[in-house]
Amino acid sequence: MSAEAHAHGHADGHGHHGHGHHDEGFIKKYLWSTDHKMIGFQYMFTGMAMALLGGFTVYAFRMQLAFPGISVPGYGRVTATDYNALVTTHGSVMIFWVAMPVLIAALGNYLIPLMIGCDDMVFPRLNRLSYQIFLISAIVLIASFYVDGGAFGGAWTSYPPLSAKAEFSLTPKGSTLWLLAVALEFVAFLLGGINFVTTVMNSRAPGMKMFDVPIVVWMIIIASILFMASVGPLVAGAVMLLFDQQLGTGFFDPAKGGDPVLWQHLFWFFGHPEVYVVLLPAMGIVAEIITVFSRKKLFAYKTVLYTAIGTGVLSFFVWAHHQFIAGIDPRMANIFSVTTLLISIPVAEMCFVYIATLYGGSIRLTTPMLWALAFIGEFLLGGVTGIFLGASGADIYFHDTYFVIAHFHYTFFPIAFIAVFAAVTYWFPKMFGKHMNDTLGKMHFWGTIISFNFIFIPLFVLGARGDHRRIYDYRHFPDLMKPGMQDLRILATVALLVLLAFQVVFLANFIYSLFKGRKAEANPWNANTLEWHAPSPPPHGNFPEGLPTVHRGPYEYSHPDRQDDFWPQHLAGDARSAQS
Amino acid sequence: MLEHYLESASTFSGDIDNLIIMVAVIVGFWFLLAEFVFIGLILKFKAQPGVKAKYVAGEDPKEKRWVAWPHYATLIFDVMIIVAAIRVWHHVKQEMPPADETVRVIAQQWAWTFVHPGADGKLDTADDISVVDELHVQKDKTYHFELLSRDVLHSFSVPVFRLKQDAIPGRVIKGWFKPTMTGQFDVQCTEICGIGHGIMPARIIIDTPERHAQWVAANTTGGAAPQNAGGTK
Amino acid sequence: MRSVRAALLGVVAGAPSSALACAVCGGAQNDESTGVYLAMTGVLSLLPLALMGAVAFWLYRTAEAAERADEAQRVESVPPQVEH
Amino acid sequence: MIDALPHGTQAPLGSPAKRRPVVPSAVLGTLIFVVAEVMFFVGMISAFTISKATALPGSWPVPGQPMLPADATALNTVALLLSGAVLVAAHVSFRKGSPMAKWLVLGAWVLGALFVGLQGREWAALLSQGLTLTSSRLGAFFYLIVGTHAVHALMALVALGLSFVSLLRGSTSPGLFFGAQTFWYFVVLLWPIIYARVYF
Repeated sequence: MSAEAHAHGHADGHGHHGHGHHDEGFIKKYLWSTDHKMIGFQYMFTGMAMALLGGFTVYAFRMQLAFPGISVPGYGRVTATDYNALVTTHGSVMIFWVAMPVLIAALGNYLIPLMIGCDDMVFPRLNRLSYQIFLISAIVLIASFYVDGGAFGGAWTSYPPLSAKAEFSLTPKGSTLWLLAVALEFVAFLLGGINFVTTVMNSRAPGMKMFDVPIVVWMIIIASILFMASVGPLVAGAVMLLFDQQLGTGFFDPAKGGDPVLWQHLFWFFGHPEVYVVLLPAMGIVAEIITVFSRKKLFAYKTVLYTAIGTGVLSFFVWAHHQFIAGIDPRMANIFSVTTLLISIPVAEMCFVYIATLYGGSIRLTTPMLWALAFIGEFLLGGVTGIFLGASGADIYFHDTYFVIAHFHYTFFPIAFIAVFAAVTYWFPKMFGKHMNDTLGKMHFWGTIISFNFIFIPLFVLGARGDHRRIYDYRHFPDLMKPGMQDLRILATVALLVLLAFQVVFLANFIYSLFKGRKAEANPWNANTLEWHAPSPPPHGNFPEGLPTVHRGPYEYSHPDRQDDFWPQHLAGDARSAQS
Repeated sequence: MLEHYLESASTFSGDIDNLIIMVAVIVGFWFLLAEFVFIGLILKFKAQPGVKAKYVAGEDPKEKRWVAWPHYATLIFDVMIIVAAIRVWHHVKQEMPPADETVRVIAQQWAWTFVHPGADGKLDTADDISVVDELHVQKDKTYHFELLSRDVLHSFSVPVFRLKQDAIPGRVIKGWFKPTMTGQFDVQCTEICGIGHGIMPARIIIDTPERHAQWVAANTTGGAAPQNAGGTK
Repeated sequence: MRSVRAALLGVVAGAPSSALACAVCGGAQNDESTGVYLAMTGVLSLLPLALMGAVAFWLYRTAEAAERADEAQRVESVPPQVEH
Repeated sequence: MIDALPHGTQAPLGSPAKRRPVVPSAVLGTLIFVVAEVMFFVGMISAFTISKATALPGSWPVPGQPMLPADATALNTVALLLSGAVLVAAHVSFRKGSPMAKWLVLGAWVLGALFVGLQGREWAALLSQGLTLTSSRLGAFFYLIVGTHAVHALMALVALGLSFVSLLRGSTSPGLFFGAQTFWYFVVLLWPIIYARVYF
């Protein structure tokens, strides 16, 4: 590997700085690696660390909402300034530094080369650079907490003029660092995305045709393409906003002839496809898991693929629904209301296909399967509540209330956590060569799912009763302190505490299984896709017996002509005829 | 459903509530049906020793109809919701019935200033009544509002009217409402506007025509400079 | 789909020409701005699809051509046999 | 650009031959990057278009600000387009294995450098006439859009220069050359659009 040799030479060149040989090995292996699996782990662990930050911020501000004015254990009193910074950080961290890196970067990096049967990404050094930029972006974000004025508190949407002028936001440095962090993060994923698409195009195992690629790989590719096609205008907007903040230009400043709506125009052009950028990989993970654990061929593979592409295409036409009441031409709302409701069709169809896949199966309720099924069950509620917001007339009332919050948490929580837990529990044996503890896994599952619903169902009710977003103390609003409303806020917060407590079970299980887990064989789930052909964990280069050749599609479970109920993609045999 | 929790105090709030209920019924039915089928399939097809799963590719039109029919149903119900939603939207946001009176709503960090036209019913005259954080209107009269912002984005939201509109600095945004009941209710700012976003509550006071006239008379003494009738606190 | 298209056309064309609660067209702004926002919305939405579509189509064509060339080569050089 | 030599060109020992890439990875990677870049520029240009159209009557063109020298810039435009054409010729002769290729690349590089130089002179003149980043919206958008294009042109010139050096050394791996070409065509073809939208 030229890249390896290069990295090694580089490390040797710096050897005289006093690091021992052992240290170099460690750095080369874990920190300066170009191996796609290691970069995937780096993304995953960074994402998990950032999830702790996101979890801590939500703990602090939910405590303030339920018990206004108390000194939150571990944080202290939450002032109005703190509250804004906390919700902003929670939103941006959970989307940009948890969902994106874990779902796309970590799983994409780890799975794509293994699932398409090659030894590494096409541009391994670009891949390493991508992670390094991502790490810097996370550090910049965290640094913004410690500068004068504190972290940015203008919400993750960062609407100017609030975000553009220090005299409005009162966080002169925090806003710039936040913007810089987001921009860097986009660059990182841009590099990653280029790598994913090129790799899948050029490095697939011999014999792997378009419809032999596992759905999760397709989904990550479509998501990467969506991301790359939509991020440009936002980066342009970010540069303009940065100029406004630091150089005194007036792109978004009405006093200088600028237009604040312009930012929303650029932001939501990216902001909405972003939802599908994280949704599609989650959908892909679920497809892999439900087929394995119901021992069924995926119902209508091509339909899933086409609905994913259709979702991607439509996602470029729905974004202005975030601006219904934001001062755009009201006639535009009509068009976007139509497109928004239309996008429910491919997404609903994907859910129908997954439900249909269960029909006639032999369903094993293992921990990953429970997570995957929970994803479908919970995501359905997130999806249908979106209809209320897409219907322009109803959105007049629901816009910027807790109903919106509850709605998108019913989509994002399944995406960023339920699907990720499904993926981690499913691929853990492959990643680390050990089995996770099943009892702890099931305990974690039930604790998380039940408390999750107890957080957000109350928020639907609160939103319908008029609670608006980003308010640190509802005692200022007499109509929002009617009997029962504070009880619902307390219920949601208590459920959140339970949910956070159950994550300790997961972390304990993860660490325990990493060291003490039962050893896993190469293919513990009897799955078909190529990554299970590699040893667990796969060595550098992935397939020591040589790169596999693909003979059939990825979902040939319970084939009538076969004794076994699975038929791995790499096994030779006359299967092409059986496939069609 | 909603008026049980939150008063319905404008001519269009009932329309919005009905739309929400219609969506809730349609969506709720399909949601429950999907969950029912989903959980039913999981329970019915739990793994049993010696029973092999069926081999269904799902590419055959006969099999595909199991997803195609729900798909058509989704489309039909989507169209129904779209038509209803756009009718309401058109009524609330696109058409403006002729105004009996116009008020000016000025948002700034972090307070509302409401400019009432006073006894002559016209803005920008000497008897305008400017009040911080209190909007005085009367029942059964059509109001237009002119929404302005002095600094950042704000959003003028009156939950009992089911009304919400962002304020944008540099622009004058117009809208309307017609109160149908008397009382005092919250006015919220629903767009994050900085540190004081959470302490930007105002009240809307809807009076009978007689009491409103009294309030106007009481506040136009002198009739020269606009005066401040005090905030909520 | 036809009803949807009709509804779409209806809401765009049938809307009153002066939407009074319009933030973009109201105030001191001139009338062009609404059209420009709409046009730029269209450009932003359609362009990435066109670009990605073009790249995907080109790749698809190239891949197909390469596959055909491979196939032709295999037929020429190797007698028919079972792989592995 | 960073991985001049795609990783996939060397198969590990004992594995079957890798499938031949349909399109060289460097080209495909650059192409995807270019699509993202096009959207980046379109974001700025659409912002400029909206900003121009929503200007108050009488405030555009901005009073007291110099007009952009559209006529003089036509020369720059011609230099850049010519450079693109020369690079196409270089590609053709590279495919034929002709030694002319590297000199054509150099020619394209010189024409590109000429474009950047002329742009620099124009900026200096405009700055001295009082058009700055903060003087007006026109200035802000002009320096933002044209400046971003100039940064891309410089990046592309570096890549093109590197591929000239590697051609001069007789390198057989065309990855860098193809990637640099893709990026340079992007810079060249984007310019007329910017020229038409911003200068007029």
